[in-house]
Amino acid sequence: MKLDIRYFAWLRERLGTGHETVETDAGTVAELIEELRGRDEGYAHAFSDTGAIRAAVDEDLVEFDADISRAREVAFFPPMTGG
Amino acid sequence: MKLDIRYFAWLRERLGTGHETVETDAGTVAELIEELRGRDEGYAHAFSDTGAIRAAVDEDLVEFDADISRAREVAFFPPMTGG
Amino acid sequence: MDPVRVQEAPFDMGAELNAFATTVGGAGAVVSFSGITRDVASGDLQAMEIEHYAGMTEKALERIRAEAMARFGLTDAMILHRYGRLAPGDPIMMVATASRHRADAFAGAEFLMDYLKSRAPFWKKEVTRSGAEWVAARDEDEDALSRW
Amino acid sequence: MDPVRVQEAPFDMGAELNAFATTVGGAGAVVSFSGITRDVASGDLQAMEIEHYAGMTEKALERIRAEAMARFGLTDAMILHRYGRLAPGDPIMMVATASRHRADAFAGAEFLMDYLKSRAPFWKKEVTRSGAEWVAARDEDEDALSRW
Repeated sequence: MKLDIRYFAWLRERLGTGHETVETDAGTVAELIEELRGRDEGYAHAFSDTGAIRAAVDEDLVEFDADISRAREVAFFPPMTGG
Repeated sequence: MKLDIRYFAWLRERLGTGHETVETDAGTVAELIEELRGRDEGYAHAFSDTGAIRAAVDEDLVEFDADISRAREVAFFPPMTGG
Repeated sequence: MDPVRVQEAPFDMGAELNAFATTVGGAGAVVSFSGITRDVASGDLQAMEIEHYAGMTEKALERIRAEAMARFGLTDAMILHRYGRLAPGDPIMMVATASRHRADAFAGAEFLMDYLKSRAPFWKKEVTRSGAEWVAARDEDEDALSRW
Repeated sequence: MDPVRVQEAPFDMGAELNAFATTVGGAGAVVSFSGITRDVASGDLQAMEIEHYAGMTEKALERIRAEAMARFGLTDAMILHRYGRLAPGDPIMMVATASRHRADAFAGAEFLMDYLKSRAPFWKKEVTRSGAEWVAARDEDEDALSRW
């Protein structure tokens, strides 16, 4: 399936992009992360410490075991620092 | 000794005055209250429930056992309701 | 601007907040509390009359402010309280606090309010169509002090 | 006025407080929190850049606001947050709450802040003479959620 992925803050900077569309069969956020890590060293490095990464599926904050089989958009970003 | 006494809120209204100067030898706030109570029925009534009355000596909130032998001014009033 | 003011005149809480916030230097957090004259249960409040003990009032508020500043490491704090006759909807009083992190500014403002409520010599009287009545002190307000 | 706003434009916290306070009806208590861009330890902050996840941001803030309203019985609540490039001293964001009694307005504002800090998709980057650095999340901010 086609999936929009968005990156924010240092994750966006490290990957050099804030948005990409991928073709994937990943069923969960965790599986998607595994897939991305396998792409190249840049992705492997950016996703090396998943404790420092949060995810949202279709604009809702989720845990990594969240189902993405019907998702349109997944976003990855560091812990938030608003306020 | 000469002592200024001030009354506020319903205590002022009940006694019909906000300020008076008395001649007294009371050593503490409690003794002064006893003296005032003995004056007449109006005072006895106004000071009947001392749980509903607070006192200040020279503009500092005090307990009823506070010494007033060197005080210039004693004030009586109900619990405060500012804010 | 005097950080403790007791006045009969109305005040503009927004202007006060802005004036306070410009003086707080390195603080990242500013908390304000405003008390507004509101309708009582009966819903026919015509006015609120506030009596105070001139002389003692500012002394008490300055002491409460100094205690809050020291206790919570505030970079600044202000207290403003009106007396006299207020209309429903009128701001009665305001406190504001500033600190580096938000927890101190929040705690400082709550501390100021708790002490001001039960330790500053103000008394409120509600004027309604059926007469005037002194506002009774709330047990919760006295109890609130025990947490500090 | 929309009770949740995410904007690049500066705002006037005093004007916001006044606008909020006029709409709160029977509430007697209004609490505000304002966050201000401040110098970091190094003291040479030139700008703060705030990135956010457009689309998710307002949704997240609306949910946090609704939760605070219900939980603390607030009569009203507002959240305003800027993004983009801010100068030191600029207001970053503001929340305000209104309730009949002060404890709810204080608790509601603290709740809004705690959730906004750790659950709303904003990221701050500090620009100093020596470069630019993303602000690290504070453990205290995550921990603060556990009290609710």
